[in-house]
Amino acid sequence: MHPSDHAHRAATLRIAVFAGMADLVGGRTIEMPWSSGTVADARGLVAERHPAAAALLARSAFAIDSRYVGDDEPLAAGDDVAIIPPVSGG
Amino acid sequence: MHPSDHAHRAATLRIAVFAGMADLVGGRTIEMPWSSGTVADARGLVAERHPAAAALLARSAFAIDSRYVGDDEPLAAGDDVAIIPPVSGG
Amino acid sequence: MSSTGSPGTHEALGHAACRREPIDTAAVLRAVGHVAAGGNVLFVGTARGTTDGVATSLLEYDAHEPLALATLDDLRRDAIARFDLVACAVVHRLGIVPPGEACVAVATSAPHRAAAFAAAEWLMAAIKRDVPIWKAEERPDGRRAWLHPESAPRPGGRP
Amino acid sequence: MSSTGSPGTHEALGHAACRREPIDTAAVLRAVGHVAAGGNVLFVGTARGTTDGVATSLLEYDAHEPLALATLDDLRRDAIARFDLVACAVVHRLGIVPPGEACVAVATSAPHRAAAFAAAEWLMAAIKRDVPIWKAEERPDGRRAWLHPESAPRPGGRP
Repeated sequence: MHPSDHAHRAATLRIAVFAGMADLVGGRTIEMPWSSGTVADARGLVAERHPAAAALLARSAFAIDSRYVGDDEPLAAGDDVAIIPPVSGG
Repeated sequence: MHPSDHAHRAATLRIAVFAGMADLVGGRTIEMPWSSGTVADARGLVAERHPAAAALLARSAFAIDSRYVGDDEPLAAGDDVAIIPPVSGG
Repeated sequence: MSSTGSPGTHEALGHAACRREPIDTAAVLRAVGHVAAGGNVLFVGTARGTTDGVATSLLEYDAHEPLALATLDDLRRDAIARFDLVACAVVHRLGIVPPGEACVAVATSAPHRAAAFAAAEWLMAAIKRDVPIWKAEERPDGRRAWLHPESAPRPGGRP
Repeated sequence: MSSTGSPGTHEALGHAACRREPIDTAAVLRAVGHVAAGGNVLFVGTARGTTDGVATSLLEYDAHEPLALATLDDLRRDAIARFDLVACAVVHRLGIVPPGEACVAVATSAPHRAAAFAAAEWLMAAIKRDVPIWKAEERPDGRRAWLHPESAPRPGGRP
């Protein structure tokens, strides 16, 4: 069951995406209806909506407010969330 | 016997010196009467004339025309001779 | 190289930045100059015209800017502490970078040269491993490919 | 960093020099810029204000200039060959050097950064070991001491 399924008044979760992930999802922000849930829940939703991005997503981390978070971390609509794929700077 | 002792008409050997060696011999050029001989002969003469420089001289190399030479190398008056003490550049 | 600050302010000397304009590499080097430092190293990574024999018309860099800047500054301070540096500065370019221009510049200074060299090498490896910045290479045919190396770990191992 | 020359001219890229004026370190780095190079390292050795806790009011460098220049250029070419560099440049200051100013600048460029770092470190060690240049440190009391390290071998081991 998706966290959004039992939301009577679903808010929106906005996730910033970059680089190859932005190409795969067709934009620099993913917007999904969201009431509550964890990073793991958000991963599942993103993979379902953007199957082409699933493989890269599995190798990516999540960050909230410029802090890396694990899959158990709760996410709230309004959080500053980002997906961080493997890096290639320098 | 010094090479210069049996020179009927002694020419002059000029040796360029640098850094601490110049301080020890009191100038940037050593001039000595010279007819013929080797680097070893020149070492002996310099040490005799400048005893304070003998220790540093023993740790120094000779160069002719910007080429390092060994103690057996013949030296002629007019050669571009230099004494190269241990280096400290960089 | 000018003297800046006093010995007590070492930890703060230098800076971390991301820029969308060309990097002034001489300014990055000047930022670490100090009379207490005898060894100064500047590394500049530039966009090559070819990679593995394939021509590259340009590079593009994308970033999570707040996290990238915070990570660059953390790594800069780590380098100062690990290698007992006098100062350390790092600037990363973002956006389009034509061949020959600087993508990243790292400067370190230390009393002696060994620490300055070791710190600059360590910092470059750490930047490539830990900072949320991504590079795309555009080929002359217009194809642009973002690099997300298969060999790289999932980011965040170093929070 | 600008593109200079063609790939076939790698051996000749860069230069060796001794100068009695302040070193333009940015120009030394520019001299090794090339689109074939992605890694560029500039090392700058600067006159420290103190050495082993003793204040140094200034440094002075003396040299056998023709032999120093020839040795610097030999070492520069050695570095290019040993580390497969794109380019290498080296400039040594002579005469009086006030604290904070550059005594020596070495720049290397290579396709990747590891070779550029390794070559710059190797070249600095080689310069300190092989080039007939001497340093004097002047203390605030006016005493000036030329350095001829006891641990150094007699010069010329590397003709």
